[in-house]
Amino acid sequence: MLNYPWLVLLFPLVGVIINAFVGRYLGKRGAGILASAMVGLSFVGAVWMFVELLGLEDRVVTRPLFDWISVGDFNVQVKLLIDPLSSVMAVVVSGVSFLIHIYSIGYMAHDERFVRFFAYLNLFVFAMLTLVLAENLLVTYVGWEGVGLCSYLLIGFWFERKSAADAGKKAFLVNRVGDVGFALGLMLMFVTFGSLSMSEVLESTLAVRLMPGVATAIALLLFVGAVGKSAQIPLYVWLPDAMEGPTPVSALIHAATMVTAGVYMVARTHTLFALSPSALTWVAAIGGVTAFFAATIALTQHDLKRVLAYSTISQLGYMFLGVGVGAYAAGIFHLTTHAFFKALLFLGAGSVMHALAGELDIRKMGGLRSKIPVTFWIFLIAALAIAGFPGLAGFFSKDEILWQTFAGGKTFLWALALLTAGLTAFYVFRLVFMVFYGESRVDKKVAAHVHESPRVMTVPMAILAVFSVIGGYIGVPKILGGGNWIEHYLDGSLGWHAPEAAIAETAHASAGTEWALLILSVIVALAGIALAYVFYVRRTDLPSRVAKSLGGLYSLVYNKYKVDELYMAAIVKPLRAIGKFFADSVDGPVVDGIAEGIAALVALMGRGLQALQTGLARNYALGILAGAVLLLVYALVK
Amino acid sequence: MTLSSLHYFILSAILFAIGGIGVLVRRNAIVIFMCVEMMLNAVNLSLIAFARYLNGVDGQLLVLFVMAIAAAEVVVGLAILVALYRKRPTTDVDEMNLLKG
Amino acid sequence: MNQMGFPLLTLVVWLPLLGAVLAYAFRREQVKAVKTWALAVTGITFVLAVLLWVFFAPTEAGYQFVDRAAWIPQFGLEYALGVDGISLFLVILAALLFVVAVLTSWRLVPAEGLRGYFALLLFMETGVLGVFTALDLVLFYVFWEVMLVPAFFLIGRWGGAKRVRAATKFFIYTMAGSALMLVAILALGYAAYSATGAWTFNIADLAGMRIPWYTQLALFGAFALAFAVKAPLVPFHTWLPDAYVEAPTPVTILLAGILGKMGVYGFIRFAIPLFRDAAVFFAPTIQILAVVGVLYGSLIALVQTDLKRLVAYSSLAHVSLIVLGLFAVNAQSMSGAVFQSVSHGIYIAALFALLGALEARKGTRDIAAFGGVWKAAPVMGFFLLIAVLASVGLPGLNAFAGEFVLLLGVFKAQKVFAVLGALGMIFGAWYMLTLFQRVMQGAAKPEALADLTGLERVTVAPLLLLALVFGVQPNLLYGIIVPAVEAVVKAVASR
Amino acid sequence: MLEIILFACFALAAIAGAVWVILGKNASWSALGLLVNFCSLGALYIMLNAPFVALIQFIVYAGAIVVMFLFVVMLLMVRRGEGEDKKPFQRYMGIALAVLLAAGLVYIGVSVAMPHGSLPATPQDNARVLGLTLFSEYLLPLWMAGVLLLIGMIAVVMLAKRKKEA
Amino acid sequence: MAIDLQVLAPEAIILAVVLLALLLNALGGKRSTAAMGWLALVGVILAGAASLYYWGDTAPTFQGMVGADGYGLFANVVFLLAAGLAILMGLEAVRRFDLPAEVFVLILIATLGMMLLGSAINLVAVFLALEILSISLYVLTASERDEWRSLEAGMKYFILGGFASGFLLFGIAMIYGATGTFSLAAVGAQGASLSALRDAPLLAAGLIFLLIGFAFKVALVPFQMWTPDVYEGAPSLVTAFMSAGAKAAGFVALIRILETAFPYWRAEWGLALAVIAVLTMTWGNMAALGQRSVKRMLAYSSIAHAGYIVIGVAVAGRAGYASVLFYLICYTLMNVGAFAVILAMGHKSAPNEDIDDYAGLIRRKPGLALAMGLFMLALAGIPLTAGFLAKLYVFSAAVVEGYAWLAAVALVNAVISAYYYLRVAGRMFFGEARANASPVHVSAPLGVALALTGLLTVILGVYPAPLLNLIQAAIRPIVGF
Repeated sequence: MLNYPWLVLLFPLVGVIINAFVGRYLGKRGAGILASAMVGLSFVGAVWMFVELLGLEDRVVTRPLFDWISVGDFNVQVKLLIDPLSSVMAVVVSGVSFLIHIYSIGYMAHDERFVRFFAYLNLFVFAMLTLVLAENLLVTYVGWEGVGLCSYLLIGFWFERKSAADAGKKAFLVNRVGDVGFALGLMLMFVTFGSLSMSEVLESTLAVRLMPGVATAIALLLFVGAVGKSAQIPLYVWLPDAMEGPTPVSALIHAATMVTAGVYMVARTHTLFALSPSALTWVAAIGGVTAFFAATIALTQHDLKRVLAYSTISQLGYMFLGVGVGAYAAGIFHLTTHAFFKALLFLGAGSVMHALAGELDIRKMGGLRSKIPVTFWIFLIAALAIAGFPGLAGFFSKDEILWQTFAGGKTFLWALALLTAGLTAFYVFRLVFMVFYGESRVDKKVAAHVHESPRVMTVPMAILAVFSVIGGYIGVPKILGGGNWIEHYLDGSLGWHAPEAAIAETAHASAGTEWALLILSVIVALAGIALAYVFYVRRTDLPSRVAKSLGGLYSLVYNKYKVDELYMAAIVKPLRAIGKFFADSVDGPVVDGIAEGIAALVALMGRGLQALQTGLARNYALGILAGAVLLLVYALVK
Repeated sequence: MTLSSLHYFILSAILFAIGGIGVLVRRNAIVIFMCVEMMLNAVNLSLIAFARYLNGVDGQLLVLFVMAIAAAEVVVGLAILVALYRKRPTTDVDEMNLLKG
Repeated sequence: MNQMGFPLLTLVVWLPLLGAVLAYAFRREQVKAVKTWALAVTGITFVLAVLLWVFFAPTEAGYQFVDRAAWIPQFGLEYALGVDGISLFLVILAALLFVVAVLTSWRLVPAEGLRGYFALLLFMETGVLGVFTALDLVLFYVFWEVMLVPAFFLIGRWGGAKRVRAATKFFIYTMAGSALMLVAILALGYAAYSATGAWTFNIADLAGMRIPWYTQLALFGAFALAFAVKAPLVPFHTWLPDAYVEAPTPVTILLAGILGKMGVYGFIRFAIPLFRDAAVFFAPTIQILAVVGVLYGSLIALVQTDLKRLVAYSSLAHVSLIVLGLFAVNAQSMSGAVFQSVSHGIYIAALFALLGALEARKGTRDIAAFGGVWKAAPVMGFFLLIAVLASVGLPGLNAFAGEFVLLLGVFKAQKVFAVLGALGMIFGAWYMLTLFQRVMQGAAKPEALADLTGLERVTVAPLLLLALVFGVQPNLLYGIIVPAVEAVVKAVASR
Repeated sequence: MLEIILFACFALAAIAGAVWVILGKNASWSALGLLVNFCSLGALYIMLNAPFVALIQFIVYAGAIVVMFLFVVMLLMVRRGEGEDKKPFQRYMGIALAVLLAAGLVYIGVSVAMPHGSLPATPQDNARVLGLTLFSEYLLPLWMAGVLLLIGMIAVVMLAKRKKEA
Repeated sequence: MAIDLQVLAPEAIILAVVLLALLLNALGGKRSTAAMGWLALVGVILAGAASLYYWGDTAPTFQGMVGADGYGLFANVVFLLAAGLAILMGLEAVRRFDLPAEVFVLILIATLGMMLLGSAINLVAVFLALEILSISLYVLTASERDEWRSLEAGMKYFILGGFASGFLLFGIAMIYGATGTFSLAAVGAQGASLSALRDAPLLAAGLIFLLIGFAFKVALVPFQMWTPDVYEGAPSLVTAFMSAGAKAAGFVALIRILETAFPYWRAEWGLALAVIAVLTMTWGNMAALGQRSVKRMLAYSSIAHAGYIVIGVAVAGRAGYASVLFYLICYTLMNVGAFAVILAMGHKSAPNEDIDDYAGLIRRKPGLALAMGLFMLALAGIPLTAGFLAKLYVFSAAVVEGYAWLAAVALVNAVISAYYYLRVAGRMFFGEARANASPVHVSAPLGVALALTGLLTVILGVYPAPLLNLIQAAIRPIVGF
């Protein structure tokens, strides 16, 4: 399989083509199965590659496909790179995608644009795998924008709803801002290194001593791209709105895969980031602050999927925190586990919505534990995983990041991340309790039809649940007796240039400290869960009282810090106003006015000349006489 | 002081200018014709004077031709005037201003 | 004689004119036959143009398929045609877009005056193809100017409500722009005459000439003005929205797709290589205009309420970007610019064809009148989506392969311009997606619009396919464009 | 000296006649001024040794042309004066420019050496010399003058004849 | 002195035809009109043939008055072309507009004047030829004798023409006074050592006054003001003839006089004419912008074209003069063609000259509309028409002789002119015809004239090389070999 890695890309592409052109003849079932099968084949291929790679000594394999762009010294080859990092990503992406495809067969069963949905999903998988497997960063960029496109299409899938169409456009545009940063980073990279090939850049970064400013500039420009795609401050605003899309999309694209592309990209180019400590600090800081910031918003929201969206932003912040402190493997580890449990949370939410005819407001839920038990259990597992309940996937990965942050000396960020861990446990269990416990606040009409989801939905969820539980064991830290397998495996990709500082700190920190921190984070997580229990099961009057006592602060957080409004007022409206001004007051009156004015002036002069043409012969004779005098003067002076 | 062509030339220029003024200020077409004739005559004077003081005869010959031309011209002019007068009884050239602008 | 031993290029250029004349061999009532005839002529021309590509020797520098003959020896005027890597694809694009224009005209044009319509269209094709192939400056000017005539009549007769005004403005504005160019051409010919004692306007002979500094500035200015109006560059663009909006859709396709490229082509073929010092001297000025054009056009496009006007301003922004690339004068920026000229021609044609279809169905260009069209017309929505995506520079479609390389080249030379130009990519996405949203998405209006007819699909689909093919395999074009561009770059560098 | 006095007299008469023409209240008055002007010039021609031309001047100009003017004046019965000139600008500008023109010509005249050859002309031969030159060197112009008169004839026939239908 | 009548063969043919036609008119009365027209046409063709036949390397002169050199003979062809086209158009139009049969005779006489003017090498002959031309044009202008505007135009033309002739004659007198001769060559020889104008003020003043006379004839600012009124008032047939022919004769003679008698002041009159050129084309074009009457618009346009042509005179030199000759031919074709359309549109007492009368002409008379469109484009100087190459030639001459700025001004002017030419084209092709539009009849001779001018306009615009060879040969007698 390593010899034919393009097959992994080909399968979903075939799915796209078939579904786009002849999908409507296949029928819903056929189209769904075809799409899922294609992704399944892709998954098989990815796993196969992964296994093959394990058996190799040198775990970096490149396979050129074709020359893409050659202009002078600018040459871009479409080449696939299979190394530990990309192979893990490929497996995760195709695997989660496969499950969600299957889930979607059930979830989207009643949608009129069923076939189109699967075509989009396949296209997404194709683009995402391109992003992951690309050797050349420009090809990565192709996948990068490709997933953005699919995100746009899928968010706006129900385009009849203005909010959905708006959200899709917003996602694309905000991502575009990041993408332009990415593109400029690539340009600077090319100007600096003369290539956009990963391996060549890697060699250059290892060999060349750069002006630190240049490395920082490249790294930060690339990071702008990552911030856009991975919804970090200040470009996170599109992700909550992206929940307008169908829930499987939220699960796949806006939780498990696409949004993690930023983290992947930073990890991919880590040698470059490693050249610039200040850039790394920025990454870590933005990650940490975003994690906390988004978590606070998640505390207050009533929309089930939006809470999860802010949670995603928050968790992505963790990942950036991880890569920002040089713990690239930890970042990727968390990325992997997060893919499982966050996807699962979304699918669970989808299942809830499925049961409640699309209801999303958690204030109109409650007491569903008994009505949809499978969903409840699955959701609970995912919640525990994200909350960092010991032994579950999230516990290991999150803790690794916390530890590395602390070890890297970023104590403030560590504290913030720890606090966020508590908040995470709180808001996630706030969901669990408000949705599944207590009195039913469901609409009467809806309540009558509450039902468990079909098997086509629950089975993929169950599988994901399993991974949410066991996914963490690929990275069990040494102190818990594990070998931290994933870190070692990823060393093949990420071990090139680990920052000296981080390694040094890690070496010095004692095992005792690590244990202490471990226990502390468990306590924080459990405290969060307990507090949520108190607030939403025991003393259900507490939340509103707390909210009231916090007053303005609460409403600020509840209104998402009014960032959307700020952007609207500071960027969108002024730009539109400038456009309006240009269109109404500059282009017509001034620019065209000058052109038309010249024409009018000429016409006016013509009318003046016409006025001289009085029709009187003697006037004309006067003209002749005047001309004669002038010419005579000319003769006398010349 | 003896006369030379200069004196005649000056007289000629003055008469030419007076004829010109006539064309510019008079409105009676017939008078304008007369003024045009005066201008030609003024030039004739110059020509004859030059011929005399250059001791040539070409100038005089040209004057003869000018006279022929003047005759033909006046005939044509008066014919047009008469034709116009038939359409509208006026000789005021300022009233002939239908064409303008 | 050329490598074919056969005047293929001459045939390509003049065949449409012949077709125009012969269109009158049909009777007035033979509507269908006239249409078919026009399609056949443009189609054959296109095939012949593609043959140029087939027989083009990519490794050889300089002009190929050169046809030369004395024309007016008294003035040193030559009939000289030829193509190189820069013009080859513009020729093919032009030939293609005329086929598209004929197909777009199929239903649009009333039977009355049909022969005249297609005759003018074919006449225009000869003019356009001549512009891209003429190697003699005066011949170039002849094609350049004469092309205005059919455009004027096509817009004025078959355009929208304010068509006569728009047609006149277009004609006068463009002619005003190129008036001084003729003087410059003559001055250039005279300079060659003074230097060598023989009149010539052949660019190959003129290109190597040393021209005094101030003369260069003046001549470059005259040429640049002509091209800046045609392209157009801010602030010479105000004829553009009127003309694009008022022209009948097929003509809008041609105006936006290929006529604007004539300005771009003029810069790279004439203004830059002939007056290298002046080009370098003026480059920052023109680049600033271009950057202003990118941002200004984008911002205005953002608030337009008229379908065609929006795309017209977007075209301003896109073409400004191309000019920005030209004047960074390096292999990437210029190759990217040429590539992008072709690719812009492709997707803008598709865009206008689709907008034309929308306008024809609804009878208005007001964006607010549309909404939710995608629901009833999935194919149209899908096509428009691809065209929009190509326009916003989505990788994998052609514009990206042009824009990225172009911006990369600009970035190499002047980072600030590249950054500002890249802002255009954000704005571009903004207004194009807004357009798409307001037309295709949202709640459907009560009366459902019919989906694209088979003919319309056949018209637009090849363009979109090309957008994809050139996006995935841009080297098809770059392989031929780059050597030609590098020759220009080298010439400028060695000035 | 006598020559000068005679010149002065006729010159003044010519100017007076010219001014009379342009000041004349109506066309018939002007015609009389024109007659004075023409005759004075004729006299000057004699002084300039051009008796034949002078003769023609008296016969053709003073005779035929002035009479023709008078004839047309009578024919059209134009009695009316012109009334006030509504265009003072035209008048003053015209006079000023004409004066300037004359002044310029005079300036030119005095600033160059004008022909002043003093060879005795031969008035006795005048007509003979003219005739000889006319029919040799100036044969073509003579023919052309004939054509001119032909035009005059055609013009009168064409313009003056009433249309049959009318 | 031997009399070499051969020299005057073309002129003699014309004169003979004139007399024959008059005889015919006297004998045949009203019915003879058409016969006179055909006779005149035959005369024109014969005279043209004679001109070409006698074109050789020798340049005999007639008594030192006219010279039958290649230049004059070539010019004859231009005048005869204008006359022939006018007569062709007139064959039917005289009836439609109820013009007197004498029109044909007068056109022939005017042509005779032009031919003599173009060949004249003596100022006496120049003056007489000019007067023959002028006076016959006065009469022709007034020839629609039951139309007030025709008579008014004739009257204005007459008064101003007489006024301008006075200047011309005074100029001749001063030249005579300064040099003692009327012979152009002798004047040139006498002044050969002069440099500045003020070195010989009398001669200079003579030159200036002479220029005024010609500037009036070819309508240069500020001596052009008669043009719009006269062109509009005159019967279209006559306007076509005089706008092309008289202009051509004036320029042809002007070049010969300037180049033979005043070559030493080339820079001086060149500059004056250059300034006049700028004023003339600008005035003509700007004033034409606001016209509603197509005919009057063309009158202004003819002023503008005089401005372009005079560039060729101003810049002088081989290229300059050759360009003038080429321009004159092209202008004759396209302008006469345009007037032919105007003629076709009009009727007695319904001239239909307003631009709105042309609205929708493409639907009523497609052929006529196409022809008019072609002429408009040609006049605007659009490539592939004679108008473009004519301009190109003049402007390239300007560039060659160091007058690039003049070419630039002229091209800006050409842009202005495009506006009003296009307006006509636009109205014809885009406008809606009036409901009560009067019918348009294109008679066979008029059609032939249209086809001829149209075809030649295109042919000269595409492949003028043979004609250019002729022209370059034709100017050799003027500028030397």
